Order: sequence, then C-alpha cells, then structure tokens
Amino acid sequence: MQRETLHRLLRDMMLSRVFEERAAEEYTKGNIVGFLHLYPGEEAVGVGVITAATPSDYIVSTYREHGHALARGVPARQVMAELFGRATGMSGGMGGSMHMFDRERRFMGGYAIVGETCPIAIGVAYSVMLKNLPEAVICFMGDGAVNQGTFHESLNMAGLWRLPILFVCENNHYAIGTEIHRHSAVPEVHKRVAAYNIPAEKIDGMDVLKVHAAAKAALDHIRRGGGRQFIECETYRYRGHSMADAGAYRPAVEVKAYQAIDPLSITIRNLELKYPTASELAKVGTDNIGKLTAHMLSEGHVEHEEIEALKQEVQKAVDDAVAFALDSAQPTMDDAWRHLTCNRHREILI
Amino acid sequence: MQRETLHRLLRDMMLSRVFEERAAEEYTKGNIVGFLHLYPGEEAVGVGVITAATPSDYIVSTYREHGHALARGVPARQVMAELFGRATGMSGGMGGSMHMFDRERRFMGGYAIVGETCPIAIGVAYSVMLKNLPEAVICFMGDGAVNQGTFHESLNMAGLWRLPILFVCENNHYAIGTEIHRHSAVPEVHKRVAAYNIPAEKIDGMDVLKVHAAAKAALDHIRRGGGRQFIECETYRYRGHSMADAGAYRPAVEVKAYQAIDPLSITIRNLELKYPTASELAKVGTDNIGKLTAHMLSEGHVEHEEIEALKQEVQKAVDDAVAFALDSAQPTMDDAWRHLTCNRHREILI
Amino acid sequence: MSQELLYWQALNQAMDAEMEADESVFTLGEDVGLYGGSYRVTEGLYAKYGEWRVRDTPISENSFTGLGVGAAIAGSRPVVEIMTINFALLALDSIVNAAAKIPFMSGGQFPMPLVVRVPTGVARQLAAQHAQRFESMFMNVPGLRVAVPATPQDAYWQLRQAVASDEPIVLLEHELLYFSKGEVDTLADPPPMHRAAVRRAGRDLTIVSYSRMAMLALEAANTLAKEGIEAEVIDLRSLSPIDFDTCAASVDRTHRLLIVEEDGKFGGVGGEIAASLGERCFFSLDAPVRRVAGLDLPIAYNGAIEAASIPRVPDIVEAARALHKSAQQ
Amino acid sequence: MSQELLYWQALNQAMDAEMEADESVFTLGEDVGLYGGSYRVTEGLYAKYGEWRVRDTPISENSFTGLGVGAAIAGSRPVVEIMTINFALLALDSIVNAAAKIPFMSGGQFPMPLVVRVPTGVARQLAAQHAQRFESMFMNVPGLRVAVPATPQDAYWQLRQAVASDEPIVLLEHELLYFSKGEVDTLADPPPMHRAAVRRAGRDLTIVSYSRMAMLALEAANTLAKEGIEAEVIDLRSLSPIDFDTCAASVDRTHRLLIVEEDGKFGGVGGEIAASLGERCFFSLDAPVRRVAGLDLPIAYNGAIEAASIPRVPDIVEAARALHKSAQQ
Ligand SMILES: Cc1ncc(C[n+]2csc(CCOP(=O)(O)OP(=O)(O)O)c2C)c(N)n1
Ligand SMILES: Cc1ncc(C[n+]2csc(CCOP(=O)(O)OP(=O)(O)O)c2C)c(N)n1
Ligand SMILES: [Mg+2]
Ligand SMILES: [Mg+2]
Repeated sequence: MQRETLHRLLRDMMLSRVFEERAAEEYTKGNIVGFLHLYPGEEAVGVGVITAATPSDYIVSTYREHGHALARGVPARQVMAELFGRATGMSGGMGGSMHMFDRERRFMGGYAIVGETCPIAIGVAYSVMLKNLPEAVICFMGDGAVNQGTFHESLNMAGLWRLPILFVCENNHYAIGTEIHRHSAVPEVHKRVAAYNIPAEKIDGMDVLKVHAAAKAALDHIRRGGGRQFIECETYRYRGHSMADAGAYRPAVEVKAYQAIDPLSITIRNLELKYPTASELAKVGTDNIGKLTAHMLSEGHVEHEEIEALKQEVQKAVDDAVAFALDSAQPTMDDAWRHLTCNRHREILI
Repeated sequence: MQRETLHRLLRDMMLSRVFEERAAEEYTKGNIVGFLHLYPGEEAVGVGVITAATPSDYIVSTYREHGHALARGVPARQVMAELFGRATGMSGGMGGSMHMFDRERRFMGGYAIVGETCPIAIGVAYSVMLKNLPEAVICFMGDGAVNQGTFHESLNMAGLWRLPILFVCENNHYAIGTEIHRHSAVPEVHKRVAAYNIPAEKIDGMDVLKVHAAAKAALDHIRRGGGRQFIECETYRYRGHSMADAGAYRPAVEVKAYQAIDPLSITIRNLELKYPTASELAKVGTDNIGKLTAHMLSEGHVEHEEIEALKQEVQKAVDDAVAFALDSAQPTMDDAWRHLTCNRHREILI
Repeated sequence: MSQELLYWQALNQAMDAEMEADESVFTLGEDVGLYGGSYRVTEGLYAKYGEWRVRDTPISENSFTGLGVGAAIAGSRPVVEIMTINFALLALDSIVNAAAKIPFMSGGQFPMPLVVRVPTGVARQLAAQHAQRFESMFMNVPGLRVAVPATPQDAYWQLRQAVASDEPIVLLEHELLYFSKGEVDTLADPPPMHRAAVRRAGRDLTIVSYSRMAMLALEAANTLAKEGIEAEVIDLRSLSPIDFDTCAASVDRTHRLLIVEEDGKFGGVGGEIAASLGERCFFSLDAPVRRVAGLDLPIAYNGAIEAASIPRVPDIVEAARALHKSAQQ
Repeated sequence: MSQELLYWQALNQAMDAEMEADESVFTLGEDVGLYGGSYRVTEGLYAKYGEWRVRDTPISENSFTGLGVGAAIAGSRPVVEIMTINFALLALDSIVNAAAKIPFMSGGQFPMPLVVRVPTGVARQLAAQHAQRFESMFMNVPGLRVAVPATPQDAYWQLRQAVASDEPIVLLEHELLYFSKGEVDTLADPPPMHRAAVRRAGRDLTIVSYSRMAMLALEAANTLAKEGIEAEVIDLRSLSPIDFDTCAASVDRTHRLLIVEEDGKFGGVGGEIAASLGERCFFSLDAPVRRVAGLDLPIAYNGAIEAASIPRVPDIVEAARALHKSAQQ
C-alpha cells in the first residue's frame, strides 16, 4: 500500500471523528436540529471502503453518512453547511443530516428509511450494466437494515443478475436500542447472504487496512465484470443512536471494551510501530501479519510529528467548515419550489 | 401408517383433482368468474400436509387453496358455492376463489397478495404462544413468494422467537410465467431458509406419503414446543397459472415429464402394488423403499374395486356440490354491509 | 398516421417507439418479458430488445420499483410495471419516500425520469384484494404526477410523454380499458400531458370524470341528451396536477357540477375536485356539487354486488337528472 | 380521578390499564420493549408484562404489522406501534389489503381487534422522509377506522376504546403533542370514539380541524375573539368516520367554514370535509369553504422553510378574518 494511501486513510478517519464531535457540539448549541446520527467508532468502515473507490464508482448511503461524504471528498464546508440547513450545503439545506447528495462525486444520497439503500443501489448498478461500463456501486446498510424486506428482495436481484455492486453492512450490533441477537435469528450477517448467491465475507471493521483491502479487492473484481460482492464489517458506535439517544441500553463495560480498540488509535499505533528489518522479517516467514508488516515497512511509516500536523489540519478544516456554515445564507422559499420542480425544464404541464 | 389414513390421502387427492377439473368446466360455462387458480398436479402437497394436522392446528393459505380447504374437511358444497359467489359459500360469496375462510376449522384464509401468508401466519403462531397451547400453524407459500420481503421478515421473526409454525413451500418451479431459475438467485428454496435458523428440508412433493410423513413429524415436533420448521415440496402444476393462462412458456416435454409422475397415479400404483411377503422383505433389508413397502404391507393395500368406489364417491360429491351451488341464493347488498360491519357489535361510533 | 388500435396496443406501440428512440429506456416488472405482460403491453419487446432492457423480475414490488428509482438517478429511463395497483401498496416506499422526494431533498440535483405503469380499477369479480383503485393515495404526494388515460390515443400520447419527462409519473391504466378500441394518430402533436379534455360540450351541467368512468359519463350524456339535458363531459386525463381551469370554465357556464369516480367516495379523488371547484365556482354554482362514486365497501367477489358497488350508466343519468332538476328550482 | 398528564403518559396509562385488564392484549414494534418506546408510550411495560406481551421487533414493518393481523384473527388483541408514519408506507399491505379486508372478505367470520399506533406529523427539522402526514391515505379504505386524538384526555380515551374495539383502527399521534399537558380523568365515561368535540363555541364562523392543528385553531380563535370575531372550533377527533353532523350543525349556524389541516392541501383530508360539508350546507353557506393547509411541497430540513410549509396561528387568523369579511359583503 502506498504511503500516500495510508496517510489518506488516517486523515479521513481523523477528519470524520473531529467533524462528528464538532457536529455534536453545534447540535447542543442549536445550530443543528432534527435527527443527528454520528459516526465515531465506525470510521474505519466508511473510510476503508470509500477510499478504495474510483471517482467513477457510485455510493449509496444511509442517514449516518457524514463520514462517508467526507471520505468521498466532499469539502467539510458543504457537509457542515448542510447540517446547518444552509443554501451552500450539499443538498441546498433541503436534506439535512440524513439526506446528503453530491451528484458530481456520484454520492447518490443518504436515505433515512431503513433498508431503502438496497433497491436504490441495485438500480444504479442496473443502470451501469445497461451502459456496459466498468463501474461499481457501493451500497451501505446497517445490521438492523438486514431484516427489512428490501434487503432480501434487492440482494436476490443483485445475485440473480450479477449486478456490479458491493454491499457493505456496517454491523455495529445495534438497531437503535435493539441488539443484534434480539433482532436477527442468525446474527452472522454474512452467513445470511448465502441465500442470494453473493460472495460474502466478514471483516474486522475496526481495522481500516483490512477494510480497505477487502473493499479494494471486491471493487476491482466487480469492475472487471465479476459482479456482486458483500462484506460485513463488525464495528461499534461510541455514541448513542442519534443525539436524541443516550444509549442506556448498552452495558458500560461493552462500550469501554470497544473504546479500547478505537480504530483511530489502532491505525495510529500501527503506523507508528517500529518495524523489524527486512532480513529479520524474511526469517519470520510470510504469515498474514508478516505480509502486512512487510508491506507497510516497504512504504515507510509515519512520524509522531506528522500525526500532530494531521490533527491540526483536520481541526482547521472543521473550524473553517463551521465558520463557512455560519456565514452562509439560508435557502429561500423560492429555492424550495425551484428544487421541487427542478426537472420540469420548460415542460408545459397543462 | 393406518390403512384409514392411506385411504384418506387417496380420497382427498382424488376429490381435489375432480373438484378442480369440474371448476375449470364451470368457469368455461360462466358459473365461476374472476381469477381461478387450479391445483392439479400439486395435490400431494396440500393433502399430505393438511391430513397431518389436528383440528386444533391452524392453516393459512394462498389463492390456490381449494384443495387445501377440501383436505381440511370443508364440505365440497361450501367450496363450490364460494366459487359460484353464493351466500352459502365458505365466505358468503364475498371472497371467491382466492379468499376462502372457515373459522371453525381454523382455516384462516386464502390470501391473494403474494407473500402475505407469512406475516399473517406468524401472527397466528404468536397468538398461540401467548395462549401457551400445544397448537401448530401451517403456512403455505409458492416458490415465487419466497422473493417477497415479507417472506424474509416473517421467517426471521419465526426463527428468532421460535414460533410454532410449519412453513410449506409449494415449489412448482414457476411464478406465473417466470421459472424459478429466472426469479431466484438460489433456486433451492430450503437452502435459503438457513438465513433464519429454521430447520428446513426438501421433500418430493409428488409423493403424498413422504409429504405426509414429513409434515406429521414437523407438526408433532412443533406442538411439543420445538418451534418453527420449513419444508420445501417440489411439485408441478399441470395447468396454466390460472384459467387466464395457457402456460405457453413451458416446454411441452416438461409438462409431459411431470404428468408421467402424476401424484395421483403414483399413489394409486403404490397402493395397488403386489407387495412381497414379510420374509421376502426381511431378506432385502431395510433400505428406504423397503421400509415404506413393509410399512404399507403391514397395513394392507387397496383393491382395484375400492379405488373405483372412491372415484365414484368423489365424483358424486363434486356433482352434488355443483348442484348445491347452483341452487343457492345470491348474497344481498344487506349481506355485504353486514359483513363489513360484522365487528361493530352494538358499538356506538359517533 | 391514424390507425384503429386497442388500448393495450397503443401502449405497446408507445413503449416500442420510446425504446427504439432512446437506448436508456428500459422496462421491468413481473412477467413483462418472456410472457409479454399480463395485459400484453410489453408484447414482442423482449425478443426485440433483449432481457436487459425488458426485464422479468422476481415478485419483489418495493425493490424492483426502487431499482427504477436508482436507475433513474443514474441516467437511465425506467418504465416499471407493477402488475396491479393492489400490489403497488408494497412499493409505496419507493414511489413516495424515494422517487417523489429525491429531486427535492437533494436540492435539485437529480432527475427522476421514472414511469410507473399500473393496471387498476374494478374489473370482473376479482374480489377485495384485486379490485382497488387508490388514485387518491398518489395525489397527496408533492413531486409525483399521476396520469389516467381513458382512450387508446391518450394512452399512446401520455405514455410517450411520461417516458420523455424527467419527473416521476404514475400511469394508471384501467383494466377494463385494455381491450377498448380507438383511433390512434401516432404523428399528431399531443396536448400537454395533464390538460383535461372536453369530450362533449353541453350547457346544462358539467360532468367531471376520468379513466373508465369518463367513458361511462359520455354514455350517460348521450342518454341525457335524449331527454333534452345537455351535459358537458370533461375527462381529466390527469389527477396530479388537475386541470382545474378547464373544469372551472365549464362550471361557470353550466352552473352545475357532477363528479363521477369509480373509487370509494369517502376520501376519494372527488373530494379534492369538489372542494377546489366548490371554492372557485362558489358564486356560479346553482346547486350543491354532487359526487357519484363507488360505495365505501370493499369489492365483493359476487358479481351483482360488485356491479352495484361502482357507478353504472343509469346511476350517472339519474344523478345528473336530479342535479338538473334541483338547479332549476 | 383527574390528574394532569403529558400526552405520552396518558397513552402509557391507557396501555397499562388495557394490558392489566385483558391478558390477550399485547404490544409490539421497534424498541417498544427494553428501550421503552421512541416517545416513551410503552415505558415500564416491558418490565411489568415481559417480552412476549411487549415485543421488540426487527425493522420489518410490513411483517410485524401483518403479525398483528394474524394474531387478531386468532383471538389476541395486538397494539402495533409503527415508529413513525413515514415507515407505515411499508406496512400498508398489512393494514389495507389484510386488516381492512379480512372481516369483509371472509363473509363476516373474523374479528379484527387490531390497533396500529403511529406517531405522525411535522416535528422539528426531520426533513422530507420523516415529516409526512398521510392521513388521507387511510381514509379511502373501507373497513378501517382512523382516530386523531389532540389532547391527553382523548389520547387516553381513544386508545382504550381502540383496544376494546373489534375493528381495525389506526391511531395517529402527532409527534409534537407527546409532551403537551392536560387533565386526564381516567374514570369518567368517554364520548363515542369518533364523535367530534366542539372545543370552543362561536357564532361567526366554524373552524374544523384535528390533531395538533385543532390546538392551533383554538389559539387563533382566542386572537380572533379580541377582534370581535367569534369562531367555533371543532376538533374532529376522528378521520374515519367523520362526525359530519356536528360540523354541519355548526356551519348551518355560522354560515362560514374554514378547514385547518397540516397535511398538503391537494388530495388531503380537507378536500373530503369541504366536499361533504359543501354539499350538505350549500344553502346555508355565505362564502366559499376555505382550506388552510400545508403547502404541496415536501418538508425541507431548513427550519424557516419547514415552518412556512405548514399552517401557523397567524395563517389561521388571517384566513378566518378574510372569510369573515367576505361573508359580510
Ligand atoms: C423503515 C424504517 N423503520 C424504522 C426507522 C427508524 N430507525 C432509524 S435508524 C434505526 C435503526 C437502524 O439500525 P441499523 O440498520 O443497524 O443502523 P445503525 O443506526 O446502527 O447505523 C431505526 C429503527 C427508519 N428510519 N426506517
Ligand atoms: C404482491 C403480488 N404481486 C404479484 C401478484 C400477481 N401474482 C399472482 S400469483 C403470482 C405468482 C406466484 O407464484 P408462486 O408464489 O410460485 O405461486 P404459484 O402460483 O406457483 O402457486 C403472481 C406474480 C400478486 N398476487 N401479489
Ligand atoms: Mg446498527
Ligand atoms: Mg410457483
């Protein structure tokens, strides 16, 4: 893996974390209203997957998508401005936290109806097939979404027609207050996918390198015409379901245990590791970890100072985003009507 | 198996066959209108399963349910009268072919929205659990229904809560004109059920004895508290999807091949077989077929004359049903309004 | 070039023309391909355009409609067939929560050239789960359009216009109209998609209707004419938007309004029409607006009860007569 | 015994009372159990009645609502909570095709003691997919009843009445009412479930409204009173059936009707009210029936646009004033 990619992974995760914590603050201040679902703890999934995509790939996401949009390269300013409901936001202030869209970046939206990403994403994939292009579609969903009928229906069609789509289940073990063992008869999501003739695997969603590698392999395979893939990423959200939820249904020991494997700290720790020399490594052989270590070594690792610099860069970006959002104009009623009729062109209806 | 049961299986299958062929005739005459989905070819499934139920079990069925109602013991008169839309029909002429109900016999209805039987049946099963009774619910569905979201959602809940329910998939390989390989990414239905922690097996749906035995074992298990079971019965419909469909999408050789294994002829042939003596059998060993043969032998088999008598009995029942239906009164508008408000009792609404 | 066509044939030709003209147009639904469509609308297209552009789907209404939504935002032009309106309830999430909302909630970024074709209405003894109408459910959804062609010509025009439009449109096709016959001119310029048609001019009262009932209203008008009552018959052609201008102009002349609809009266389409025109034409109305509508009763299998549950020509005639009389007092 | 309760507490007490009185009553929905319900309506019930009677479900709206239908025909009395109306679209098949049809299409054999409780309405900046209303969708469904309690007392009464009834009922609870306060008398005899309440008497015009908007209409009436305009405010309490008698009696006295609804105007609830009362009170109306309603625009996330998209007290005051003036000309 390129040193550049490693840095990007780290930076995107940091940005997502800092962005979300700031969003929580702005929510408390009343600058952001409505439902706000935050991503801390799950950054390795979104960042690992989306950095593996090319600009020609498509992304379909849920209401927990700020980190996804940021990883896709949407400027923090536009993401924050959307949270503030401003005209400069990704969706012109019409969508808010749960409905971020960026057509140019093929960020096909955040959807707030659980399970809705599946049919929409297979539709995008179907369109890719019709156009016969080497493009892939990424479809995010939570563990709770797996029990929605649309998951089943859509995966069946994706499997049946071998659509160019990568399904990514962000399994954080909870659907709001309901733990996966209490909502799924078979809690191993990737096993359920066997019903659809879709290759599926489970990935450690706290490890951004593993997620990135799996997504990259899957997307390459898809773009080469291999069709539908599924990865289940086991992860954890550190906060409640949304700002309206204190998360009191989770044992404190569980939250603590997952905080100990914070994907950000792990990535930093990994990158900072003093690696063995190449000859030392050769002696160890090519076991899994060795392989990765060797790879990382050959690319070099980050210095402590670089991490500090990244932290500052990210903090600045978020501060700037908030300032931008605060400065931005509110959309008007005219804007709203214009958005509703945006596809009417000069069509005469009556 | 009791000789009595064997005779009942044969009789119910014959009745279903003769009833349906007559219904087709009456449709052509205009006595039956609307959608009429017939059952010839699939009798071994409905008869095998339903004869395994006790009166305290519940049945939830589809729009292809005449044979199910007959096997449940609903008099042919009431089934035919419903097809004729008469007040004496199972549903007072309100439901017709697709909506036959018999509360007393716990025949909880025929439903015409594909996939709808699943949620309704798990609801009946949930109610059984609440009442803590040793009762089972039988839920029928077609192979096409498996792709409906409700199948997935309902089976997950049945598996999660171990509801007392037997799902029976009548896999006749077609959803109207679409063959199973063209509608399901994984055409082995019973394999898809692994996603829900529900024990599932595939049964030869052309063999009434096998179906009956599997259903009986499953239902006994359920009533003893073992919870949810699934059987996929492979079968075939000889006619088109409904009277409106000529079935031209199926190769003639396929239809012919399945006609050669007509479940009725097979049952009759089996019952008529000259069996080896017990000692001859003992020498053969206890292979599968041997076991069954031995069992049947010990119970005795039918004579050719008995079959003729059965045929006549069944024919008479169907003739009588048609006469009854023709003689019956039409429901009135008052009846219709009364049915709509049947649950209002003496409630004052406004 | 005018030919006599059945309604389904007109739709079939419109589909063919659009698919031929634009590669991004495709259709999908249960049995639309190999089978040729339950009402033959897609007949012949599978052989001509192949399985990717004429796609047989599993029985998964919400997801294959949602597939259409996704394809539409990715630049394709899907025509989804839902086998009947009764199953469209399963797909409302995709139609209402997704298709109708995405252009707006994305801040105007995405087109939504989605057409959802749906056979609907009371046909012949299909019973309660197969004889629903639900038109009004689609009206209270901003961002969605609803068209209700009553003639082969309109079926041809409106399907083509729907496919060409970048807004999501539900096309409701009455099941008993598929085998009705009419002249279809495939070259003539169509009127705007949502403009109402005055099917018959008259001075004594205005009958506003749509889809199959508009045809029954015409029959009723002919009967009424024999009694000297001249009814103007307006076929709305569209239920969202509704061409209230055409209706109001008529009512202002005739001073009486009768609405004929097949759906149940309570909460049905007629309520909106009566409310809007009742407000707008308040001072020109000589009598209360009347609605002849389906009974607020599920449709029974029994043929006689079914027939009595929706308006028949004599019901319309009688109501028009009563309205005409009351207005003269 | 009268106490001051929040709306959600009134519902909670009603649930508790019904569950205690009848073992066959149970409730289910997403996070109704351990979590206590998104709006706290089921708080405390899981600990008290156990997981079988207070069942947390997977996110499977159509099937857990259908589960309620099945349980109802098997003799239980389910109270299904759908987390919000927006997701109820996914469950319409179970509500409309199954619950509303089974008693009828079985020829009157089965009870359908199903209650579907649904938080609804425009709350605070939840955007287009979480701020819908859809009341009118449930009205055009014979066999279904729809109640819309606006006060804690009505919430208490109507939920208890709904559970006791053998007909399927959708209970629409406005999300902004859950934390409204009011006196609740748990021992008093309730009025019939679907009877409208005259919340304020007045001679100058009739305002018909329901749910949260009825409360806004009352506020508006107080402002109007200061100008000498006495508005009669009717809270419908039920949308199916609608108590038109109470409304008509009022309109016949005031000669003016203003309808206030939060849902979009086109194809909304107000259309049916205006149509029915417009016909019935035609000769006593001095001015056209007016509707103050939500805009026919999806709800934007932006707070100011959201607020401008549904009626506010000044909008009602202004419309009432204009109606009052026009009627005097
Ligand atoms: C169809 C539907 N039902 C219910 C909800 C309410 N809801 C929002 S998020 C959520 C839980 C989703 O859990 P999961 O899919 O695991 O995603 P996570 O929030 O954990 O990322 C629920 C029930 C919804 N938005 N849509
Ligand atoms: C939700 C829904 N979609 C479509 C239909 C139309 N339809 C009726 S039967 C049928 C095929 C069902 O196939 P299967 O489940 O295999 O049952 P079979 O008819 O073969 O017994 C279809 C598509 C329907 N009734 N309901
Ligand atoms: Mg989750
Ligand atoms: Mg089949």
